[in-house]
Amino acid sequence: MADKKDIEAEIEEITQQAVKRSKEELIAAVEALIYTSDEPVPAKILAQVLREDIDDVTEAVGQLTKQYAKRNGGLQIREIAGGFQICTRAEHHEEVRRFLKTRPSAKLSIASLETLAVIAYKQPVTVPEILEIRGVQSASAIKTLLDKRLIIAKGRKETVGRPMQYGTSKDFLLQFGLKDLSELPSIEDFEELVQ
Amino acid sequence: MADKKDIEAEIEEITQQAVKRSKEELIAAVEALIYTSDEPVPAKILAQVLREDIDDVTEAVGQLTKQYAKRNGGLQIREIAGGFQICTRAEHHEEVRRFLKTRPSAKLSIASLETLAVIAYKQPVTVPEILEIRGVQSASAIKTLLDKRLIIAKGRKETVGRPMQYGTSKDFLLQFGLKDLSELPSIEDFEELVQ
Amino acid sequence: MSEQVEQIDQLTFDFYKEQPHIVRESRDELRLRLGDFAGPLDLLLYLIKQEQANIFDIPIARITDEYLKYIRIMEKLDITVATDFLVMAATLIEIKSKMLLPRDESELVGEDIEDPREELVRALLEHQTFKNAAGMLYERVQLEQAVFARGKIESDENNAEINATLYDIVTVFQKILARHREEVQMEIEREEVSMAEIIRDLKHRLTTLNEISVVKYFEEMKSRRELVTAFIAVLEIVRTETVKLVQSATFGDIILRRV
Repeated sequence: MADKKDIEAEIEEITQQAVKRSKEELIAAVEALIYTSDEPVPAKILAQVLREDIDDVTEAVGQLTKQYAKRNGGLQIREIAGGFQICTRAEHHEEVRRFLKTRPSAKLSIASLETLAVIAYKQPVTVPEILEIRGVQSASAIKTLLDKRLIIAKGRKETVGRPMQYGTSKDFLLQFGLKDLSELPSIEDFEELVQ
Repeated sequence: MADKKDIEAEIEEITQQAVKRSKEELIAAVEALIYTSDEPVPAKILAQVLREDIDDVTEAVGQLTKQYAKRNGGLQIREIAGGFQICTRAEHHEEVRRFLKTRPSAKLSIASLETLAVIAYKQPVTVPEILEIRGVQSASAIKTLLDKRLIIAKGRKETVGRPMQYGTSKDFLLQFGLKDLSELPSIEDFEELVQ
Repeated sequence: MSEQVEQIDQLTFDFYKEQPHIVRESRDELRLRLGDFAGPLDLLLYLIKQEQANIFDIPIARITDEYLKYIRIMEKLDITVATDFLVMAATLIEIKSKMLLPRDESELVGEDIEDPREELVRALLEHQTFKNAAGMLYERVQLEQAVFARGKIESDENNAEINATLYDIVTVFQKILARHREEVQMEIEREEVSMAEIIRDLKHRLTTLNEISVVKYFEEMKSRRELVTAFIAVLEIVRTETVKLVQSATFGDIILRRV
């Protein structure tokens, strides 16, 4: 046990020393971590793990993104759901789909999409409030959205009956390709389209 | 239905025509496929999916491998088990290992999740009571939950053997975004949705 | 397999082409197909468009009549939806009657008389706004589906691990409770259904139906105990009666058929 601790301390020390990375090394390290992660990695986490300044890390990610764009290869770096991710470029979608033998996943019904839109813009929002806006019972749509992890329960509203409130999830950002909620166009933009 | 088939045939035809890729395009497509694969991809499969000559594909993979080596980034192309794979470069292994250790602890196995659910709704609750409800031994799940600080010991129950009682922790509230336990959704909250 | 295909067909549509439309079900039966639009506000928007009316000056009497006509056609729609439609019908009738009331001269002097349609117009506009927003979400998802994340790698660990949310905790707890209930039920039902009863029931069904899907029959059983009894009953009936088991394809459904 003691030995193991010694080794760990030693590794720790070596790592501490190794922190002085060149810009290229930092970019390479950032790329390795983004690749390894199974979900988008926030710059803050990258900075913590690499023990680097967050500004340097953000700069490195920016450089990496440019490199990818310039290479014009099969991959791209994206900022999504509050983090960075490597994914394929859209132009390869047919080939990738043929390779993975997947169909585009089952689309959400219009009822679900409408309910999701209400939740996205009015969150946190309760079931009665959704009914009010949509003019239809939306229970099954809400259930679908919960099952697909696109929305999550967000505490109770302090009114009569303390109803559950709902809001969008991280998966929502991921599946709709959003950096964060502020990237959603403002609801007023859609009002202008009305007649 | 016949229409749909016609369209599919047409798409097929167009795709066949579109096969004439430039060298760069082929390299990019190969990269996208290798990236999305769960396991190393043999050149033969790449050639089939891309409808290209296997020699051209092998050549493209070779070019891609060289590009990766020249870039000196965080990733490399490796030939392994008769196929090609993207993976991190050995020099980043220490950083990758450290990164993997920091990953969020909200990930739970089904067994841990079940045990956590029972504890959340029945707290304070003893190990025999959990066994009674789940019908399965839960010792290792309880240990995991204690390690993740999602549950804490809440004194002993004054019955035979004075077994330890467990309840959810402050970390549990934090992780699941609850102000207090009264915000925990009741079964009824969701039952309304299921009908 | 067929179930999966069905699901995809059911869920695949083009957001912008999906419009309410009237289907001729038979010679004298028209039916409004609203698809997923099955809401009263959608129907109203549709009618307003059909009538080429101005949303800010809805010809309420005409629209109400049209609306009620559709309600009658739509009797076949399921109950919950129908309820929402009826509530709207009541609202429309109320607005219509208010509009018919003679206006007090003195009231006209005041600059802003409340229009009985105001609340409805607001609801329609808000609904239309969110429909537009839903269209935006639809487009985003389309774009997003062209982009793929990396395949699984070793460090992803086993996929039994899930990023738990509150919903997971509730549903998991619900399942545990359901499991519990089932076990209790099993206890109670023990001895309740006898082999003789099951065989009698099965014989009766065969005389009326000629054919029984064995899988479906087994699925009806509420407990493991009942299932075992049913299984033995099927074997028994094949042995003693003029009945045989048929399977059309490997792994296909097994049919119990009278000879």
